Amino acid sequence: MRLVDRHGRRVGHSSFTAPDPARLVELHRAMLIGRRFNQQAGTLARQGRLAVYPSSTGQEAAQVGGVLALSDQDWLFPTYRDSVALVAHGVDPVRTLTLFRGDWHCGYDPHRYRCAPQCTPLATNASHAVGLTYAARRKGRDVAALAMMGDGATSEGDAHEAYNFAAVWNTPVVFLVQNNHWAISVPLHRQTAAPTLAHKAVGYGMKGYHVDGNDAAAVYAVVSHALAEARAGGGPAIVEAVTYRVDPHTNADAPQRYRDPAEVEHWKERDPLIRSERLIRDEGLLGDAEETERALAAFGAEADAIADTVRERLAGAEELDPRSLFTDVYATVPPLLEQERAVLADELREV
Amino acid sequence: MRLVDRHGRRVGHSSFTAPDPARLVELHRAMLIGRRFNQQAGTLARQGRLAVYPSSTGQEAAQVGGVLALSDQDWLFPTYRDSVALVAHGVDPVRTLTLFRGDWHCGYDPHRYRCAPQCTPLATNASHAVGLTYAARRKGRDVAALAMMGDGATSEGDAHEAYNFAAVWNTPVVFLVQNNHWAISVPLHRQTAAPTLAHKAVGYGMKGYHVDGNDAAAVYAVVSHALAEARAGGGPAIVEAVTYRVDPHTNADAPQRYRDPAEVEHWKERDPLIRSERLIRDEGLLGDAEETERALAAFGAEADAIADTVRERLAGAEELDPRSLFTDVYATVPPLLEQERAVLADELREV
Amino acid sequence: MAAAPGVSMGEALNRALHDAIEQDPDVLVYGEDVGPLGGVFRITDGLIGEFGPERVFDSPLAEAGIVGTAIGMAMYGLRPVVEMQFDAFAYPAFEQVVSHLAKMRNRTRGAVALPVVLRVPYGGGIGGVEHHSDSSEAYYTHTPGLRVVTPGTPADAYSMLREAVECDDPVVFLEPKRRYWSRQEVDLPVRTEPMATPVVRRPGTDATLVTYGPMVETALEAAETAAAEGRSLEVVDVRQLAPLDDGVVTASVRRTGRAVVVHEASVFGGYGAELAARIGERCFHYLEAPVLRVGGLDVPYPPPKLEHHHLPDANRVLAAVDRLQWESEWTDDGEGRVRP
Amino acid sequence: MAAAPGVSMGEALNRALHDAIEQDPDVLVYGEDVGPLGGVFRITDGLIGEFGPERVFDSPLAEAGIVGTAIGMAMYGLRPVVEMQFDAFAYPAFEQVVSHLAKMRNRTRGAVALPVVLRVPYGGGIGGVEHHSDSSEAYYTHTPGLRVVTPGTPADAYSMLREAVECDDPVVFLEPKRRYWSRQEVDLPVRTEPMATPVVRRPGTDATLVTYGPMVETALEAAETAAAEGRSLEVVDVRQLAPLDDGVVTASVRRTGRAVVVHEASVFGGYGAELAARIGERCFHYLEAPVLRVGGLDVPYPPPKLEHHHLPDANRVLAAVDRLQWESEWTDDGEGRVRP
Ligand SMILES: Cc1ncc(C[n+]2csc(CCOP(=O)(O)OP(=O)(O)O)c2C)c(N)n1
Ligand SMILES: Cc1ncc(C[n+]2csc(CCOP(=O)(O)OP(=O)(O)O)c2C)c(N)n1
Ligand SMILES: [Mg+2]
Ligand SMILES: [Mg+2]
Repeated sequence: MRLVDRHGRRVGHSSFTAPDPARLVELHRAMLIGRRFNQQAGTLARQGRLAVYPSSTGQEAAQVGGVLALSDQDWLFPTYRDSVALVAHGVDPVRTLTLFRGDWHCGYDPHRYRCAPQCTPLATNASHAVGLTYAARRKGRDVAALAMMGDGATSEGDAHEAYNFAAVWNTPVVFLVQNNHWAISVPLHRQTAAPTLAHKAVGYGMKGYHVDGNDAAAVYAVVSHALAEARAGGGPAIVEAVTYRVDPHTNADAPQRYRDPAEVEHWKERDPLIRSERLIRDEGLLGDAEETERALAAFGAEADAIADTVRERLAGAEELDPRSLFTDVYATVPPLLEQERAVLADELREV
Repeated sequence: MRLVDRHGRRVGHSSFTAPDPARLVELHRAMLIGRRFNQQAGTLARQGRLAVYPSSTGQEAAQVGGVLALSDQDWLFPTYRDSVALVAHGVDPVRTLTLFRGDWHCGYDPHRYRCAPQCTPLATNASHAVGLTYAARRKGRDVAALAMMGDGATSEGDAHEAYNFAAVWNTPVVFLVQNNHWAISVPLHRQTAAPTLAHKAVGYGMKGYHVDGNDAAAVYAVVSHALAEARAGGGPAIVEAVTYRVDPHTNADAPQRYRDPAEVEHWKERDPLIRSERLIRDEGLLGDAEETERALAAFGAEADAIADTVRERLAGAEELDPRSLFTDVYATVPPLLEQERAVLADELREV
Repeated sequence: MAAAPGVSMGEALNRALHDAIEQDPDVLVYGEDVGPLGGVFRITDGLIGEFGPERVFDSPLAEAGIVGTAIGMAMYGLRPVVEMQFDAFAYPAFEQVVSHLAKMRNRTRGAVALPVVLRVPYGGGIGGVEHHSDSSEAYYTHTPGLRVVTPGTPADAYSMLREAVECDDPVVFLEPKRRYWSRQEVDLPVRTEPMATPVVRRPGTDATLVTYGPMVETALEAAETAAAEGRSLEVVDVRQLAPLDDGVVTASVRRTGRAVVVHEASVFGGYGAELAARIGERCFHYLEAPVLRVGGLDVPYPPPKLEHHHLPDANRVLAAVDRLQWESEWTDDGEGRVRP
Repeated sequence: MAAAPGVSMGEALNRALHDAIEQDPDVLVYGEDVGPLGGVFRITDGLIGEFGPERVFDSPLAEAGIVGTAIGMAMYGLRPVVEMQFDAFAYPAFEQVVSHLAKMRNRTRGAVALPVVLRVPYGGGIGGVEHHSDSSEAYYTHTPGLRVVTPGTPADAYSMLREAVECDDPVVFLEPKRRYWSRQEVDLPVRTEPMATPVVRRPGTDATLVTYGPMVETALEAAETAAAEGRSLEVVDVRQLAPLDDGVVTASVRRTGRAVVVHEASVFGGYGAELAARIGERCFHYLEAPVLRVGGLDVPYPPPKLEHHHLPDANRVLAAVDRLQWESEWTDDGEGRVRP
């Protein structure tokens, strides 16, 4: 499924229509912010100011397209790869990096942002999304969820169990699978023999959608549709967004060991930002040529500003109190942890 | 897919043909033995001579049809429900009951019978079948495997992972799912929203077959076909055999709590033995009426004899040496276990 | 048939679930076969009938999925009580338990609490075939963030399960399945001591038996026999295994000077190692004899016909008590061991 | 760039895999990213190039599937060596490990051996984000049927991995990931003491440090510092954690009269509890002071910037040694604890 091709030209589709111009512009703007964010975080990682960063450069359309389709009360269940999705969802960009900076595990209050912690154990977040939407429905709230996972993660038993629970309980979850062709060094054909990952939906009695993941308009349209269906009781769905991880798995990765640079070049030509910018220009979605330049420059400046703020705010060291290690293990600090806290305080005094 | 209907009449099928008459008779004979075995074991369980017995009455066609399709070098990976399959596979009937009698965990040498231990943790045996056939192929042996599981077990992550490994590695495994409509007290519609369990194959790029599991001819034909394809490199397959668990889950179960006796009656009319006997009679597969009576009576006598032998051999208590508890934990008994063995010997002397 | 006197542990648990569901609309019960069947041990008997399938229901058969969805529900304010059908069938959920259930509060600096109760019938003694009798407590007690509790009496079963459901921490609620049928005279509802505190089940002066769950009865039986033989054993029921409040245990052993730790699990690396190590450290100057451990053999759980060799009974406990170097009877063999 | 002198633990492990694959056609290596990438820690570096994808390959991303298929392969005579990418990512395989890998030999009365090696890079100290630094040994050591081993030096890493591959029992081979880069002068191939036997890494007379894996270096560092301060510490490296051959440990503590058990894992319910309980029992009459345990805090593994507070270092070990009631300095506070 594709609505905008790599040259920015619209492609007709029988069941889906592209979002309206304002939304197309909004998608582009969010991708631009995401791209700059990825670059900034990558730089910080190279400088050692983040412990690690898993970049999603090249995947901005899949993340932004999925997240912008959420309604105000909906929840996001992201992975470590999805910082751009979090930013688009409204999470404070600096707080999406708390994990990678090593300050704490989750940098934000999940309730405040309707966003679960970035999940590292693969596919384990998917059943959380099922449970949360089940609970919300029971409480009479119209809450859907977007559960994100990679192509590799679909091989895990947890993915299977979550799909199945969602389908049997008919909970409003859309599973957004970013098929970026690689699970670290393992290519998709060593991960599955299925025609597409969207085909997995068949085995759960769900709908599966196979979408050009570098076409933000298509991802947005399909996820919106799937969310609306799910919300209306039509059942959960799998959306496979076919995209590509242009950067290494993380800054610690060595992609030259396992993939051909030509493959990366191939995908760079399909960059989601190129096509959305072309569409905007060709169709004049931001007005005439001059207005367009000005607006795009403003977006660029906004993206730069966000990236700059992130850099600056990360420069100030967060105050990390080692006593906080004991605070939130249990609802109240049990006696043994009180003792350990006292011992640690002694140790720290001695140093 | 069905080749013989519940009245014992053949049903034409475009891609599958029924096995030859000798094989049809063999299937019937094995089912008869299986049915009597189920009855005998059930009786022994009611008498307290088995700790527990999960009967497969009503499922004989699925088990026998699947197992008789195996070649001499092939392996069987059964569950606790599959004693009849083991017996048809050639495992000493008494030794299939060792587990349920509580003498030991596995009563037979898996290598001798090319049969893994009866597996209780659901779906966990499936990946073993994948690994074993992978290994055999690497050693240049033409070994396929039949991995058995129930409808409920397909919900487990282990089922998913095994299907996927088999498909990606292209190992010759046929996953035989006995859909007996219940996982203890949980009906199929609370287990999956898929049109059929065979549809699950799609998500792995495998073939899926949906078969009347009370039609031994059909199960045999489909499993044979799937094994041949898998052996020839055509990939693994899921065969869903639709059948019914006529007895309680085990003798400790209380099915009146969760299912309508009318449902059981409905299925009893579809008993696999009724239809195979009708076919044999109607088509004269065992000769004229008199020859047929004689032959069927002989099968009945053989089945009774096997059941009697089981009862008698189980009457003689097996010698259980508590020191054997320590023998096969590791390849050699480590010092700590030697000490424990000595302590236990002391305890036993004191009693 | 006249009802047996008192309340069985199974009935107490059933009543606790009943009352919890009744009193808090956010409580719900699900798992494998907990609906119309009432669970394979009937602990959820009648609940679906009384409260309907919105509150009590059967889920698909997948333990990681059960725990994962419970985590998600708890994130949105429900209080799910989920059942793992048997100890060994909780292992598929191990990643969800260790990597999420135990850690979510800590990961989110307290923003997300997970008031989930994971009910696990555990331990042997019921003649179950393989994988139905594991004592898996040590896997959970070494996992910070989990509360691990196990009742030893029907009254505690009721009270602790109510407390577990009310607790804002995830609770691994280990039910000693062989004691489901043990009865006690008690009026429900009852509230016993807070679950975080060990209790002295029987006072004594000569040695302390430290135990929990299925072995509480066994230890009391041993103490009874010992009393008849003139030896006074104190029995401490730990109840909440983690996080442990070791004050009661320490005080008891300092008083008696001797301790035997008793559990059903294999001794090696079992929870009893923690108790013994801790007693050894905290009571060093009070100990008249080494702290001994009595437990299951260090072998996979045996088949039904051999399980009685594995399971500690009162005799095995008393044999250990006899080895506690009662001066008049024992001398050191020079090897750190002491023989009569 | 001149190569650093000696062999790193990572190189030793790589060479061990290399030699094992070369010498036995039944050995094969698979898991996540062990092929062209050479593993995220490069322990399988170069192996696929040398031996081809029939012997070394990447599997689908599913740990239970990896262990389950390895079990099946071993049933048919192969000797799979599989990698779990990090400690916490072995949890999805927990059921396969506990219910099958550990028990298959016993279930089949010895008919089916499972010579599988499960390589698990474990522990912290590398600045990893959550779920990348668990010390999960206690989960395995409490599971009869598994051999659980962990090397503390490059030479042992080579030798023990070779032995693990040759061993007919399933081996959980725990690799102290923070020591992958630790170097030692050694000529490979080398065979050290059999892995089942603990070794004295450094002799001493005043107290014994009992440790393993990543803490061997730390303990040796502590012993070095103590020596400079006039205190002679013996360091015992346990190596095979289960089944444990406790003779060397017992003999050492009986000689020195004092013991500190050191590991990285959280103390509560950790493997150190077994060591401490066992020493307390076997060395009771030889102990001059309680057996102390030094380990990680009883909290979920902290984020990178705080992990140094969690991880025991030589100072924390020495602080424990100081609390071993050296007569001249200490007096009992009447509470079983002793304060200067
Ligand atoms: C259960 C589990 N196993 C292994 C890992 C280690 N790991 C981290 S990312 C990754 C690859 C994931 O690939 P994919 O799902 O395609 O996501 P991507 O990184 O491409 O976004 C692996 C193996 C993990 N995080 N969790
Ligand atoms: C991992 C696991 N979870 C739970 C159980 C308990 N249990 C035993 S049989 C069963 C139902 C299985 O249903 P199904 O797969 O349909 O097989 P059937 O018994 O109908 O043959 C359950 C839940 C188990 N054996 N293993
Ligand atoms: Mg990927
Ligand atoms: Mg079934």
